[in-house]
Amino acid sequence: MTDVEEKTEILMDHYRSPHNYGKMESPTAELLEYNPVCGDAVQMFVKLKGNMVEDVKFIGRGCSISQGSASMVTDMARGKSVEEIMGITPQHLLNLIGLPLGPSREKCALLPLNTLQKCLARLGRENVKI
Amino acid sequence: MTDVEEKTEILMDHYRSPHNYGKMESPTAELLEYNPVCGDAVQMFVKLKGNMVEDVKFIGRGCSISQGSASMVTDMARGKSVEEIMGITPQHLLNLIGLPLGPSREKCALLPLNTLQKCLARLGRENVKI
Amino acid sequence: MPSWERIKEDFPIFRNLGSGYVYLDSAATSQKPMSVIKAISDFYLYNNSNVHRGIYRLSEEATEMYGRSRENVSNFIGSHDPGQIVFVRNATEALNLLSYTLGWELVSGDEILITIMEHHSNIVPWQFLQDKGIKLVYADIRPDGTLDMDDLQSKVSPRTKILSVTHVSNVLGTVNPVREIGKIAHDNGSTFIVDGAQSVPHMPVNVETIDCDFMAFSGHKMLGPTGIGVLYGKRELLEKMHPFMGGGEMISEVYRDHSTWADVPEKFEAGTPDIAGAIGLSAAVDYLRSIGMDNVMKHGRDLMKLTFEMEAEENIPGLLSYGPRNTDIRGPVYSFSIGEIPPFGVNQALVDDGIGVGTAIHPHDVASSLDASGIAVRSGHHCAMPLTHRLNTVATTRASYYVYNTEEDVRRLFRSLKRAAEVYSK
Amino acid sequence: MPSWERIKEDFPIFRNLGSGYVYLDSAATSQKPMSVIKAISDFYLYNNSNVHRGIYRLSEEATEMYGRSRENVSNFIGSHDPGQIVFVRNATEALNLLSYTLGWELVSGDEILITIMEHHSNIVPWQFLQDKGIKLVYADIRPDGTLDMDDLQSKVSPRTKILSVTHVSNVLGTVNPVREIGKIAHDNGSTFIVDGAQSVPHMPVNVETIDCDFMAFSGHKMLGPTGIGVLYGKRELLEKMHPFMGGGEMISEVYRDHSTWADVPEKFEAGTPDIAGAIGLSAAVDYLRSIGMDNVMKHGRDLMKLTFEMEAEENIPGLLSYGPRNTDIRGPVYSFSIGEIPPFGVNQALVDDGIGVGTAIHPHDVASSLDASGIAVRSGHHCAMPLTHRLNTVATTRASYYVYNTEEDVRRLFRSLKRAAEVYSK
Ligand SMILES: Cc1ncc(COP(=O)(O)O)c(C=O)c1O
Ligand SMILES: Cc1ncc(COP(=O)(O)O)c(C=O)c1O
Repeated sequence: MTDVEEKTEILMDHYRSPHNYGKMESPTAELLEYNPVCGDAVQMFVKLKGNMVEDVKFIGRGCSISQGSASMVTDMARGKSVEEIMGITPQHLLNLIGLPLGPSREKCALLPLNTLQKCLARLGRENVKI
Repeated sequence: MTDVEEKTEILMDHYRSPHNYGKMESPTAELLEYNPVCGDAVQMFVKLKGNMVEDVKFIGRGCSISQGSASMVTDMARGKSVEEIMGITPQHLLNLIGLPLGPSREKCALLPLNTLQKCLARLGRENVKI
Repeated sequence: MPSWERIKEDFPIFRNLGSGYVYLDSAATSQKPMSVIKAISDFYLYNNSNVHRGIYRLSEEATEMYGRSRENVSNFIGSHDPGQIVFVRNATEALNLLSYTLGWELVSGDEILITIMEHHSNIVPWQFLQDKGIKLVYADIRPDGTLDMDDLQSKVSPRTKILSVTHVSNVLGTVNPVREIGKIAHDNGSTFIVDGAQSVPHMPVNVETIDCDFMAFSGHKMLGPTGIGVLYGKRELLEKMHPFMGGGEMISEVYRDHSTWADVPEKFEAGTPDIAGAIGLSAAVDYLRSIGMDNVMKHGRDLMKLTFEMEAEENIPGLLSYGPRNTDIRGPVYSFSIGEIPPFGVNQALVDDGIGVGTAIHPHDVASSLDASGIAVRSGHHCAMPLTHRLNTVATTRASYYVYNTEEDVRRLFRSLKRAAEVYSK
Repeated sequence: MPSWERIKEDFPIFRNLGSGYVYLDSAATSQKPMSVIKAISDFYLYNNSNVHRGIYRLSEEATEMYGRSRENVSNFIGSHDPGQIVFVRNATEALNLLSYTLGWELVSGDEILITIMEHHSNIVPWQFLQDKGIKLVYADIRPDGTLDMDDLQSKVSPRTKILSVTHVSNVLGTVNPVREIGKIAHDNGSTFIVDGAQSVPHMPVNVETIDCDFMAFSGHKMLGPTGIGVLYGKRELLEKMHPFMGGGEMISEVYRDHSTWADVPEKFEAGTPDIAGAIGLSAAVDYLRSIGMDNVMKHGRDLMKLTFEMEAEENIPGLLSYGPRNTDIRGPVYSFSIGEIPPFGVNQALVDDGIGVGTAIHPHDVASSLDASGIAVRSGHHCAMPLTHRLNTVATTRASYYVYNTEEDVRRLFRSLKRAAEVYSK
């Protein structure tokens, strides 16, 4: 199995059996973002304990890249501090996915990370005690 | 001497020593036409006797093609009937000049013929007895 | 009938990409035969200079070549007068030219009637006029993907100043009855515009038979280069219109406070034109003519017939394709979904019943998966969002055919689709 | 310093036309090096497909090549952000884009200040706005052919909303002090536009040093293909502006009654762009960079110096040339008359003092005569009628130089001019 095939398998596993899928009761914050052009949509739910992400879940619809990436992003986020999550670069996520995505599909891959970061940034802005 | 060289000589002779150059006293009709883009200008004077061109003269300014052509056109017109002159085609004049003129310079070559024909056409329209 | 395998050899990109490469995105842009590529190079190698007013040999030659290209395109679409051919960048510019110049004459309350199957290029330029109080009206389609002529007829009114329709839909493949629509427009005193971007490349088109007032199309979709397109317009209309862009070439005289215009078509060609592009387009026209547009059309229909056969044969779960099944009124465009993916909007909520929508496979995944098998298809809204929404989806996958496609290409498409459906099904 | 004889060999047209051919019309359009011709062919041979949204490899490659071309052009003119580079057909379209989009914001009484030395492309688009009550004001030139800065300064007023000037005159060769003019514009709160059609090809140009708000130029005058040009604009201004043309690629979303726009620069690129043209332009930029723009500029100045020397040496009767003699503020453009040929207008009468005007030789005759010796020059108003009239003439002959011209070309020009003057003198 080549590296790309392996990475494809990993992403497809996330897509077919996503981790952290489902709504969350009374999250600290939640946000729904979507791309009207392709219909990809991701809703992120975060529960914070102090500054740490205690729990994170998502629901969504869309292509394998956007949904597989959402599953991977939630895995990655759990247990991290808000600052750590805000510091995750798009390139870091793309490397984790590890597939040669063209510019169009990079947008799909980045939607979940953008949604999560926006969600947390908004928390900060709204001066919610975190 | 090639044919083109010979034709060039003929045209240049007309340009340097134009035939029928000068104003005419009390012509039957006269008309000034010019091309504002290159400044070529030709004024034609015609004296008719009945339906025949008894005399034709011109004055003008411009390039060798427009002025040489004016000289040739006046030579050609003298003694012809109005109908005959109206029947001269642009191609006939271009053949007479006999030089490979590009589309830009064809305009120069045809200005005198156009002026003469317009001048005569106007006569007809204005119902001047001819 | 020409040999389509032989014809494919005229397109050097297939040699270079590997003979197994299946290009099914000609509705977006076509590949180019060697004769077109060579016509462009040759211009730069032997004839390059600016057109108009140059009185040296090289410039006169270039001017003549540019003029002959115009004549050639004029003949190709059955226009008797090359002065009716305006060279623009693409169909989009042609339609914008019309929206600006015809728009000057419109007033609040006037209506422009288009159809729901239009490409964005025949929608957005007209939307620009809404600020002036001009109303944009859409004729609907029938369930089979054909234009609803009753609906169209019912939306024609004395306020309808312009009726602008696509000849062939770039999503549904529907060939619209433009002669009939033109008659409706003219009976109503409306200006009739045809977007020929998907028809001129694929079937014999005669603007005088259609009796349209204007037609727009792009060179790059008909084997020609990028950067060149055409606006056909009836001479008397072009002559009446205000120019679109101002500058060199399009003027007769310029004074400090006013200018006079050159004759049509130059009046609409401001600045140095895409000379090499026009010459390349002319070479494309020659190439198409050498095949024969009847043959080009027949080949497209044959591939569509095979497509419908393969569709039935492979019977891919959830596969839903759009547009009329009658290949006599169908361009070589095949759009489909695997499972339903309705649009998602600002007021909607996501449900947590699992990823995706039912067993749907997103068109992006379909396209990526086909790409991995060396098959190029397009996925998305195909620059026709209102239609895509009308079909109650957010995106489709589209395979489109042209002269270099073969029956084997169609078979490979369906074999690969079947595999993709298995891989992505959950 | 590069070998200019060697450089000429990169331009295959000179091999094909015969090495004796002297092309002196680069201000109209330049010849193309092999690398540019090959970049265009190669795109069609290996990479051709449409850009944006395609998610198959070929389309992604084409999109990337198109984007890299944009970056390359951006770097070339010193813009730090490729989003500030809009691909258009030519300088003319760039200026029309501005006249339409900036024009939307102008109201009756507003003024646009240009100069009398503008090309029609920087005049006519602004004249279109006169219907709205907008006034077009012209800054004059000094007797030496430089811009009259005092006159310009005196014509700047609170009503001056736009100041648009050419960087280098295509007739006089004058290099205008654009940094200084930009300061005047910005101190006055006016938008500052530079027509770089004759500067970007011939000298190092840095839009951020100049601090212009917009700059327009054409690919075909800088060794690139026809059909591609550039509008540079400051990002924050482009973002605020209404789009110019509507259609595919320039939208984000389209609904029946409204649309949202793509980000800049795509917002201004409606429809399929001239992809091959942009790639060809990028190859031209690479080629110019390999010579070095300082060297390109120096070569132009050297040829101008030789021109002035030859002019003095040959001392052709009646020869009158235009523009500044200081080659530090002079592009490689040499316009001249032989004898005076004042404009002829509707209210004038012809005099019968012999043909022609004194001993003048009409520029058309000069050009034809030079053409017969294999020298291509342009004659006419050079798309600058107001300037031509300001110089009290109706037409001039223009020789213009570029990287493939040599000192021998200049010498041949003057030898042939001398002969022409003898043949046509009476
Ligand atoms: C100063 C100047 N501006 C604008 C233009 C127009 O260029 P284009 O015809 O490529 O649009 C030219 C070229 O003729 C020019 O010299
Ligand atoms: C029906 C239709 N109209 C207009 C266009 C726009 O063509 P272009 O992008 O070449 O301007 C297209 C191509 O996408 C099309 O399919």
